[in-house]
Amino acid sequence: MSALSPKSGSPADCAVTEGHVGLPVLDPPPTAAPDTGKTKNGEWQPYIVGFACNWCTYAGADLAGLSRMQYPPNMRLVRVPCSGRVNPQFVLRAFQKGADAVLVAGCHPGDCHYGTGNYFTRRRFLLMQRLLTFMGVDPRRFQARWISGSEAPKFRDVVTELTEQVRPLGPNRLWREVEP
Amino acid sequence: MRYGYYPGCSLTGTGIEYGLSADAVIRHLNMDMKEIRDWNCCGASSAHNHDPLLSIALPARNLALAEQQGFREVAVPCAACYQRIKAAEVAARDPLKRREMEEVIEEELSGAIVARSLLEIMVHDIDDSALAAQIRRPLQGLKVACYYGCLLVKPRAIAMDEAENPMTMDHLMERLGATPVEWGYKTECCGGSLTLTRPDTGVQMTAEVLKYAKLAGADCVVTPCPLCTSNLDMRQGTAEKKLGRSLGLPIYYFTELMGFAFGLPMKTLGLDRHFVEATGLLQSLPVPASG
Amino acid sequence: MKRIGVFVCHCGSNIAHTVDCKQVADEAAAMPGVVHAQEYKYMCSEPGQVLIQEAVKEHNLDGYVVTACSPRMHETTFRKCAGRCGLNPYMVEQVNIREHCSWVHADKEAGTEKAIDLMRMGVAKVLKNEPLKAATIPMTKRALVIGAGIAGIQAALDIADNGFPVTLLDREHSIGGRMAQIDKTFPTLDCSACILTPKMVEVAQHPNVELMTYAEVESVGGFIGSFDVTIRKKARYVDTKRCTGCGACIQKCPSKVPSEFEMEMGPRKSIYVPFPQAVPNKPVIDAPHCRYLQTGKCGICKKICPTDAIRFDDQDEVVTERFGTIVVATGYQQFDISAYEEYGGGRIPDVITGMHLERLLNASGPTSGKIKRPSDGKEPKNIVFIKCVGSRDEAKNRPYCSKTCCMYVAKQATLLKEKLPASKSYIFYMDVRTGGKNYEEFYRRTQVDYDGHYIRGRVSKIFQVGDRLIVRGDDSLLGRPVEIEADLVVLAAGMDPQHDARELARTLGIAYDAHGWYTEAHPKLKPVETQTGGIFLAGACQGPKDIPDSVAQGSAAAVKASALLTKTELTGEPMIAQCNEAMCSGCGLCVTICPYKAITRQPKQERIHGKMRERMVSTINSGLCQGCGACTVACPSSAMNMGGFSDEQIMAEVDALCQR
Amino acid sequence: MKELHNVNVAMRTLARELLESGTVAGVYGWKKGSRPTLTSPLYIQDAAKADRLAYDQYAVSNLSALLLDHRNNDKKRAIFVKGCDSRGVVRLLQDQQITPEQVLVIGLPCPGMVDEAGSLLTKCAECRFPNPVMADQVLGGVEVSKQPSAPTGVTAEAARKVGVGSRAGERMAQVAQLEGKTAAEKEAYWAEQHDKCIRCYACRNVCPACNCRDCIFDTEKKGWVSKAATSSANAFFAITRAMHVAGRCVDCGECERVCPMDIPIMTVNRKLQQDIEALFGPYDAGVDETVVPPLGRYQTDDPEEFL
Repeated sequence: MSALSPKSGSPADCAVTEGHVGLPVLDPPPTAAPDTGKTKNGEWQPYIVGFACNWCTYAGADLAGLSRMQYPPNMRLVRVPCSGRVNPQFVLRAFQKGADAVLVAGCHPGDCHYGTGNYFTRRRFLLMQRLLTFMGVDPRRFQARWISGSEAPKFRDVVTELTEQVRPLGPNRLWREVEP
Repeated sequence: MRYGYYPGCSLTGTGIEYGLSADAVIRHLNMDMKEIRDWNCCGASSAHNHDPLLSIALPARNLALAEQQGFREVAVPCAACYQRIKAAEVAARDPLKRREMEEVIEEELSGAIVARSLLEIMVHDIDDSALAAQIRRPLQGLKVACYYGCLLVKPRAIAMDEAENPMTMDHLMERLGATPVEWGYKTECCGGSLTLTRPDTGVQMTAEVLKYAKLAGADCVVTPCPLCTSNLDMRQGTAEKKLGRSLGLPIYYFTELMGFAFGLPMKTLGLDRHFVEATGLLQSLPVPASG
Repeated sequence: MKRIGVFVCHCGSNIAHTVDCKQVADEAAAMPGVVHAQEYKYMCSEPGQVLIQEAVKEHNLDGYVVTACSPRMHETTFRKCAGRCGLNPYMVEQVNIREHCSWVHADKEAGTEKAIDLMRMGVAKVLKNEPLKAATIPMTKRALVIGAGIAGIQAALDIADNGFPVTLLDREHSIGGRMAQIDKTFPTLDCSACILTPKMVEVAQHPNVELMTYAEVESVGGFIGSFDVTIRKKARYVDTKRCTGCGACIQKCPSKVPSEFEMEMGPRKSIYVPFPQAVPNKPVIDAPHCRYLQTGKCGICKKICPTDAIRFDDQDEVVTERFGTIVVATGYQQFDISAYEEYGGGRIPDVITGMHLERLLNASGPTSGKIKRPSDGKEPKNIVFIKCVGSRDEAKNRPYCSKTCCMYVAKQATLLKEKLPASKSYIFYMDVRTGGKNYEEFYRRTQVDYDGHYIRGRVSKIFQVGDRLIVRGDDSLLGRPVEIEADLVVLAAGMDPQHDARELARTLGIAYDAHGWYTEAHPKLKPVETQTGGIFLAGACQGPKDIPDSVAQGSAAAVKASALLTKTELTGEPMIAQCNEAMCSGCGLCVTICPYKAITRQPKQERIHGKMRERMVSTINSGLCQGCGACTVACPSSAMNMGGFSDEQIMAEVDALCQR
Repeated sequence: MKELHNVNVAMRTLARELLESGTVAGVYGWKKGSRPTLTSPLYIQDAAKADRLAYDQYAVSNLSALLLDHRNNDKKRAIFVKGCDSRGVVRLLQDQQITPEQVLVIGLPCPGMVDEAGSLLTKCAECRFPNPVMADQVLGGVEVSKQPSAPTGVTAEAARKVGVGSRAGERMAQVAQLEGKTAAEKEAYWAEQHDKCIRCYACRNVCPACNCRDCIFDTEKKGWVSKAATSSANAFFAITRAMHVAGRCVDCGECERVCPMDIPIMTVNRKLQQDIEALFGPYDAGVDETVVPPLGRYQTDDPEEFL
């Protein structure tokens, strides 16, 4: 039972607000969706979606390339103008669609190309991280990092660490959409 | 306001005049001030050289006792005691430190109790008109050098006034009718801790303070600190030898001058207990027309 | 469905070496929507671009993806390429299979697999792309320069010389700023007024310059291209059109006030010009000190004025004018030494600041250039300078270096020695910082030729004994205390932002740092720009600066401002926020989060339940929006979206990456 | 309830006067329902119907979200509020969905709401704001207070007796209990809860913080989430709803009360409240409309964990 029960009245008294009380939809029993991560030499590989701001982290990743740094090929970067553009719903979407982990990365607070964007990012994802942990998500599966345009080694290390942190956790099935 | 009074050890010993005059003034002003029962050493001058935890735990026990006895503020006349007790108060604002202190003293601390020097209480809590009403013998024409010493104003976290140019006592003296002189040695070291270990250096520092008070045209020095007074009063003779000139500067506690201005007997205030003769100067002040 | 092309670049062997480009192209060709996929050695080369353009025409493409290097490198190239073959440039996406793939993954199989994923992501995105067009905003061909010190004067002159009208505004009633108060300038020792006054006259007489002195900015609305600036012109009580500046009124005025210009070391009248070479050289009445305005008695100035220019009933006038661009050159104020109680906190008359000494040195100053100390007018013999007063001092919340003090102290010590050969200057310093052309040489001369006695260490205390000042400090090179009996102490007070700098910054909508210095858009590459489009910085309002730096920045800001003024309209950023007004509930969560104040709530007329109703919706100013996307996340109903990085596009990318 | 007799009389009189004088176009209050233990929402536009108004310890519904029906209407509506309801009104004012001119807020003393069996609702035992945080008028001697306070007005004594606010310090108990579980236990717990959801959106409809004109769960165009009540989509809904009201939830507990599937929605809201306070400092949503909600502002020295 919840903290705020018991209820007074029947659910019908919310009809005043025209709530749509419907019958529960009967789902087919969930079947596990195929894992996104592919196996290489029989070993499962984590699949990670990263959101990177155009001005810092994406540039940091470019610099890692220019410097020919090597890191695991497990992350795919989605370019966004600012980490403040990353809607928490994108993160959920990635988990739904099969990502094993999600990274949000942007400029260090104070260095935002748009002045203040990442301050909001910080508040938003500090909170979301705690909420997801509360709901049983392993905190290693959702991380945020500040990586500047000059921090190529840091970008390499973050990708490497994240990959290695997620590997022992195995494929994420929580909230994974069930194949129709 | 009810104050818990923490007399400390000096006020019955080397600083007896401070003890006597403070008692007399507090009683005269009808202030609600009660001695904290079962108080212990504040730890000044030795504890903080040995053990940081001890140095805040000792005074913390006094704060805890004061809280238990229903006080929200502790009035501390001695500058050295003030500094230690204030340091404990500041430390107790940090919950972690507070827990540590509580463990050592086996008493609870709320972290809300405040330590204040008797000087600031006299200046800030007694309003002008109430003070003026008590004055029978204004200190007309008395030029005083207000000497604060270091303990009330350093370090910043515990300071009751500005460290470079404190004014609290100057304001009090003005209200008593005296003229505070402008001088540069208000908070210079009196040589306190060197008087026993390096007497030559210590006396040199005492002498500097007295010299500049004299140069500024002061008739006397007024202090809120028993340690400073000991040095300036007791060692004035040695200082005179060092300087090669006579000074003849009486050293008063601010409470003595308050008591004198209120018309209290000199003996009650301990004015007869000084090393440098202290009654003559006050007696020479013009007597106000009766009425 | 859109017809999409995919162009896979080999980048020589940079990509092809570790990514199987053919496989990427083959996978692309098999994707729904992709009607053409092709590889080429160098897509960014001229032949590569021709190849793309031909494919667009041949296959009637609606958009394309280039899998190549970083979009930070060539996105503009491939967008322009699309523009040349009639495709909207924003129907192009570039995905990065070089920096993010071939260069960082030696394993060709893994690299190819990742490249294919990234290609799919690009295709999924471009399928959701919409053509975008940059909005244009009109440019008002007129500039405002706030602050008429040397930086502002230079900026105004340069803008005017470029042929654009410019208004030069100052809150004082003469232009000139701090430089007018300074006696001589380092390192050349030419007289400050001699080099400044010609500029003051030049700017005042320039046909493109309008002077607006004794005026303050009250509010600023609008945005780049059309700032609506409300200005309060303070009452002068003197009709400037009639006044000839003869000065008869000043002579006869019976009321004396300490002169601010002379650092209160000399008097001025209640009707006054701040200094003899003032521009405009017409007096104003200082109302709080005017006998007539306070008591109704006197009025001598009115009686004596030969042109009847006195107007006791004058009122402040508030005007609103439109400018296309604004240069902020509001300068600095000298640090207030009262914070240093150990140096007397301003209570000791013979402890003065650097600016006081400038006035004492100056031939038109309160002592006619004779060095007389303020307390008793005696000529000082021992002079102590203390540097870094209000600079490099964490305890006073001034951690920064004020940059000019080392040099002005050297200059003042030199000038003192010239004027008083028997005097001796002692200079307490922390470090001597003389970066600048001929600066170090000048400092050496002060030491060697002018007997400047430099002591490395801080002064702990200054106090008065009789008419001498005892200065106690330490000499940290010799490791011992020093005591100097001085006649005069000069505190090299540092620079502070103007006391109301923050207020003006908020009015203008520009950023400032923890101390109140205005923040440039980029510390290296955009030194005179602000985060707010169309507003530029010049001089010490951005941080401590000497005269040459201020002048250089004034010119730099003028170039930036002029570059805008040459345009008749400005092209905005095409990838900006878009509000779906039908969904917007007008809650304003996006308004507070927008760093550019680009979103406002505006009324929208709408037919609801058969009646015309008005409701508030968020409206984006396309001139101000820079496309950060913060608003899109603040909006719970997703009414706020963003061109080029829409919710739909990003979701499609996520889906494409995951659904393999 | 005898303490409220005079309040009921005053409510009806006031409503009648307000409608007759044309001061307001409508009045939101409660009426007695089909059972003695049911007091349900009532909206009247006709002064003659003012006598139907009733208020007692069963008037649990928060009416504030109903004001959204008139958000683009110039006419004024009166609304009766308990302490918790008043925060909903502040929510709507701060979110600029209504203007102060559009609403006349009448504060009522709260005796503490009880269930059919007569025991105090948990949310009332945990209540910190039993008095209206804003009101244009008050009845029954209740005092307006923007601070957490003890019940005031004619029902103060009754409220104290039944224990209104007595467990305010334990509001986070359920959150703490869940936080103590292992990740697997949490996952299982919430999977069970999310699986129950039938996506009726009653929680959203009753919520004064869910005041979007178009809810993203209603617009298909963007395709944020499927309409189907699958585990995945339900979790997306639950978390997204929580993030949208984070820092804005006024703690009225209506979402959970109206949930036909007994999903502990307030536990999620409370978890966010707790973390917001710990991370960004004390904040009570819907109390002071001049303070921007925590996710709409920042401090440069906010906690830093993303280094």
